[in-house]
Amino acid sequence: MTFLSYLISGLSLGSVYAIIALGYTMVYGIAKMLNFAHGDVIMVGAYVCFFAMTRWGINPVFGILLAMAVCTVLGVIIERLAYKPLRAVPSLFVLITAIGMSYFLQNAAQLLWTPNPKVFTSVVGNASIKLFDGQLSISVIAIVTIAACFVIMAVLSWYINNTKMGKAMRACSEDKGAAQLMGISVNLTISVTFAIGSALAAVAGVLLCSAYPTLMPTTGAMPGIKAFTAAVFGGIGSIPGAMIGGIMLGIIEIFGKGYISTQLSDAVVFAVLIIVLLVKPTGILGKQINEKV
Amino acid sequence: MKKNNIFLIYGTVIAAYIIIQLLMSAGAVTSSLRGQLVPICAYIVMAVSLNLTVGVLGELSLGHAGFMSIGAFTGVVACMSLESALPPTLPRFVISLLVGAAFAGVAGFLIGIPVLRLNGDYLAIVTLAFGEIIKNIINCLYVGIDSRGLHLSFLTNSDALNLEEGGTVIINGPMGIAGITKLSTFTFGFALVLVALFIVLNLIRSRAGRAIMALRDNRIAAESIGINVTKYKLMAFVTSSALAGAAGTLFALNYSTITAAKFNFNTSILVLVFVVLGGLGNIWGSIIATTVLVILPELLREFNDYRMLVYAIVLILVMLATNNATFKNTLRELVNKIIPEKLIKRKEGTTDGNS
Amino acid sequence: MATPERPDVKLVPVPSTNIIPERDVDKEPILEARNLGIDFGGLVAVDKFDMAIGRTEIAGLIGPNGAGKTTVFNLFTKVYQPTRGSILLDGRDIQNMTTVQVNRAGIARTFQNIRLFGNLSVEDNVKLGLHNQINYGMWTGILRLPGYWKSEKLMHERAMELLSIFDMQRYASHRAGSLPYGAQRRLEIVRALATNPSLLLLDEPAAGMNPSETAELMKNIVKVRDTFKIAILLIEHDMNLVMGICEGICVLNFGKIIAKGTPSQIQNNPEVIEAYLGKKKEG
Amino acid sequence: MKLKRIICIAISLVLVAALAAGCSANEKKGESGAFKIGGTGPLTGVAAIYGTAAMNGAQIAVDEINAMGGIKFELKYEDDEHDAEKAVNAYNTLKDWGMQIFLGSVTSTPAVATSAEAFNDRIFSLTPSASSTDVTKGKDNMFQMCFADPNQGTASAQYIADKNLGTKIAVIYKNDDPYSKGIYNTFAEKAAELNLEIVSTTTFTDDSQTDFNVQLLDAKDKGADLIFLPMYYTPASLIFQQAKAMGYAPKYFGVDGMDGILTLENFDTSLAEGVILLTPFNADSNDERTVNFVNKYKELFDEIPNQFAADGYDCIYALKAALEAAECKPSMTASELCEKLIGAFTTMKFDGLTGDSMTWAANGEVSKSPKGMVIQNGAYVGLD
Repeated sequence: MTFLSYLISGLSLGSVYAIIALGYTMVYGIAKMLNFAHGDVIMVGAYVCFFAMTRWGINPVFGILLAMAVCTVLGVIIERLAYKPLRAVPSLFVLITAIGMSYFLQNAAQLLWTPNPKVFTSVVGNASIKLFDGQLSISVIAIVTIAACFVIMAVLSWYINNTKMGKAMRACSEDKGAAQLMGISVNLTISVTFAIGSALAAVAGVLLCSAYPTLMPTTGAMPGIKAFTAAVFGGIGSIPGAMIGGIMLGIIEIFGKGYISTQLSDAVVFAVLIIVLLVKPTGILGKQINEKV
Repeated sequence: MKKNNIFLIYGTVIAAYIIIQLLMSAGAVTSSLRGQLVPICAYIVMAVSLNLTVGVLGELSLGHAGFMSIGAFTGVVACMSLESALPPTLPRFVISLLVGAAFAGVAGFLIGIPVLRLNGDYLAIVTLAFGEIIKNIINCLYVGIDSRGLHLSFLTNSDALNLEEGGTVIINGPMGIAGITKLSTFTFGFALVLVALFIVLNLIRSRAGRAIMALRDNRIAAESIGINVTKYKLMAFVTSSALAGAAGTLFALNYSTITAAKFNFNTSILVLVFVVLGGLGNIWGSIIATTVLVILPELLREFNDYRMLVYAIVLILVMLATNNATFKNTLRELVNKIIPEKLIKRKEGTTDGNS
Repeated sequence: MATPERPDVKLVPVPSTNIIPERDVDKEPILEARNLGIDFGGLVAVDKFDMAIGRTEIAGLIGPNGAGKTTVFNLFTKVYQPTRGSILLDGRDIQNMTTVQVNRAGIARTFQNIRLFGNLSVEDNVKLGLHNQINYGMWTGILRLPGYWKSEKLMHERAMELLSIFDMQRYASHRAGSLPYGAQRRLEIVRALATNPSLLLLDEPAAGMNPSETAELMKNIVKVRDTFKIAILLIEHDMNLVMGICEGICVLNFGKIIAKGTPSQIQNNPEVIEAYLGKKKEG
Repeated sequence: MKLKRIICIAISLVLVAALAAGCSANEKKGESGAFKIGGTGPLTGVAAIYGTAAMNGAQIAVDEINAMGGIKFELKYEDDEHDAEKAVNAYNTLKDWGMQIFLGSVTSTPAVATSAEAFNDRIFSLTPSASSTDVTKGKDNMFQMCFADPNQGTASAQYIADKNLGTKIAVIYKNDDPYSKGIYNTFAEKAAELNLEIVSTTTFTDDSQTDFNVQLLDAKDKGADLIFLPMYYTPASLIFQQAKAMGYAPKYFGVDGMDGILTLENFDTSLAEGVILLTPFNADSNDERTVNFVNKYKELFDEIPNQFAADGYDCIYALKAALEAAECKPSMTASELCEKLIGAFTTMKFDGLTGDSMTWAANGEVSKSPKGMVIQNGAYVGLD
């Protein structure tokens, strides 16, 4: 029973990581950059939804939609202002700009919304389902998160494989120059990628804060790093990989706490990550790219 | 890197040291700046050593603070255990630095063997992971000393050390080390910077350094001419971690307390920002960027709450300004308008630091 | 185009089915490949590859695009591990060697898509070739011990000497990546030579060169062979170069050898003509 | 690369200019007739809430005192980002400003670093809330307004034993936080002494403070009926929520860091129903001074003050009392003030928001009685 409880906690935590990782991996796949500000876009999304729900009394569904809209615009603006001018230089330089953007968002949020934590009202309430005479309880938000994660992954995979824009994205991810020559607007494609990634970030923010309801300007930072780890774990650039990586990471974290030591759980998570990467150097689902000699 | 640039680096660093010493003896240096001299030196060593991994070897490391941490804790333990046996500060300081560097170097070696088999972002994430593991382990580590010697305990608390009466706890888990006697001075820090520069610059301009740079430029070609990839990757990585360890000791011995939490991912990123902003492989750039970026947040105290916001904006703008062609041209025109061409040319002669 | 003077060479068989120039026959071939083959997944990239190269032979490996020529080079230098067969370098099996060890054992190569150390100077590129020839330790370098000064001086002299073969001393302090294309190809050859090989593999050395540069290159390849007394195997599409300086030629198509022989034998081989020009229509 | 060089030069020039500007500001004394008080605390970053609260509380006290006439204060707070290195920088900046009395640092790790500096510089310090014993250890001019960690641990264990609050106790503490770990250590010691049974001890860190299911399950499986939570209220709020979701309802016992949980914006206070905590400050108290302070704080900062704010407020009043008792003048140097204040603090009694008749021992620790509070219907109710 304890095992099942752990598993469910792990799944629930993991699916939050997975949704964040989806945004990371998508942007990485197309723009080939680690968008370190992604975690902070999540935080902005959660704040927007929080204010919509508690201060303005908007229905949670519209709250999420509003958060997605705001984050989409924010994501596109960030890309245009900070990342696009650096598209020609090595990705390490963009990484530093992304870090600067992350600092910016955190500090702007602190000035706008004060550093005091706020308690997020879960968008689906705090109910839970009790099984086995109440020995096992699964919170509704965990189920919603896991379901959302699967739906998002499925929709994203479909979108990328079947729509015109999805094909353009795959083309850009392979070779931007060639894509441009084929008449694909690289700028538009990358903007759309950032828009989708940021909209996902808003959803992730709402779900993260529904499951773990503390909202602060630094709320997105740690889940952001964990999700980045998850994305690499699964094979960065791969959408199913991000999902598997996120869920695995959540489960390992909870099992590490439960069966090894709560003091060493972070070390356990990262040790497993290292071992996996040593066995599969490009992550669980990452493509092995051999350099042609 | 041209020969006269090397002398310029040494020359400027020494000149900066002399000027600051003169100003200090004249009482013209604020406490604020005086307090930052040692951390600046420590961060310069960090940046120069990270540049060896990121700029010269060409592998992104996101866990450099982990080595700083190992150096800081082992160095301070050495320093505190030797306190009674070796009262004079200079030899004790030097031994502590060496201990810090040695432990960090060994850790670099052990971590480097698996890590350096990976490539690109995967290597970066594994260095990040090791940095976090080091932090987590030190948080659970208890070290004490009594007349019987050093005692070590893991995952418990300081009582488990079973110290004799009069023994002292040195590393107390998450509380880290408190009550450190400050040994680091600006002069020690400056000397360490010179040593680090000496090691890194001479390494780069020698047979081994060429091999390391060859790996960065083209690993396959390097193998084809018989260069042992693992050996030289490890050499760069271990040298880099050992120097980071020494920087950690210098840093820790400047404060009365250190905790493992200080050397987290953010510190690794901070040093990486110094390196990237200063220019990959450009040692001179690392020195300048570190100095500017360490002092900058202190200068921005005038902005109060907006301080870190302004810092973030400056960071983004500098990245754009130095790397985007359109941005560069606009800025150049602006600069040309403000400063007469002649002046720029003259100044260039004195600050040519790019390789 | 001027073809350099070349004495007629008679190719003679060595044990197994290979042929090498008569003057080298009393010595063991520098390299002998026996029944070599490699598969990528299910694809047979190279199969039943037999070849011997004489100690001082200039040999050619030709064939249409995608025939597997570069793959053969990658097998010789152990970038790929062969699926079948064996490679004997100077009589020693290189089965368990790595790329690095193969180079130390005596094979140096250039690359089809130039692989220089672009951010380093031309001189440093050559010094890197000398890496295993002139040796001193890391700390000797850092501490600038006498060994450093002595070795570096020696390296500099050797590097300049090698550069002078292709008349490139004036480029010594240039960034390798900033050289013109032809000069980059020549620098790659110099760098390979610096590793003191007994067999030099050149992958399309004349690609991108104009006729006068190619003629110069031909002279220099022969000069290198004569000066260093080494064997050279080259992949090349420029038939003037191949027919002009190669003694033995091996033709590869779809990963298999379809002909071996002297230039004149190859020129008249119907299978080779077919491989290059396509099958003649029947009837 | 030309441009980079120009930027380098430009920045270097700015730095030199700033350095020169700094020189002219150096070594100013309180010529305006006010005592210059400086303090450092996290005003940005994760711990910003504590730093801003202490700063705001202190500022209210300073404004009140300045309005009264008599002693005048000038207060300057610098950001230390909850980091020892930045705290020392902030401290040095305050020294350049001409600080005569130091309010210490708000959080423990930075306070250990700045108190060592203040000890060497002979600047008197009184920290509002840095509770680690390392802050005061071996420093005669370092005083605390809050309980030291060990006192909280022992007091909590004693309280639980005296009131017979639980038989099987679980502890969840934050392993990378000196405050949390410090209280846990002494709690465990005292609990063993009092024969309290600790059945489950689990931890979390900064990196893993979202999911507490494992810790709660462990406590539940081992049948704990009371969970001791030596931590700040932000993670505690998550613990309450997750325990409720899994249908686990033990008693909770918190320490002073738990104070503030009721002021969390949008917090469902029913989750904290029945939580017992030892805290020196109660924002709902009917005490006239407290009401006055809380109202002012709400008016100025639009928030209900927490214990940090009250500590900051008390610090300023305690300093006022001590300065008056020792007949200090703003024209005195920092080290003169230091000696006089040490004398005054070890002999005086002080009534503040966070306790009545507080006294200070020579080692800098405060003696005041923690109040046992229980949360009922979304408000604190005194237990005694």
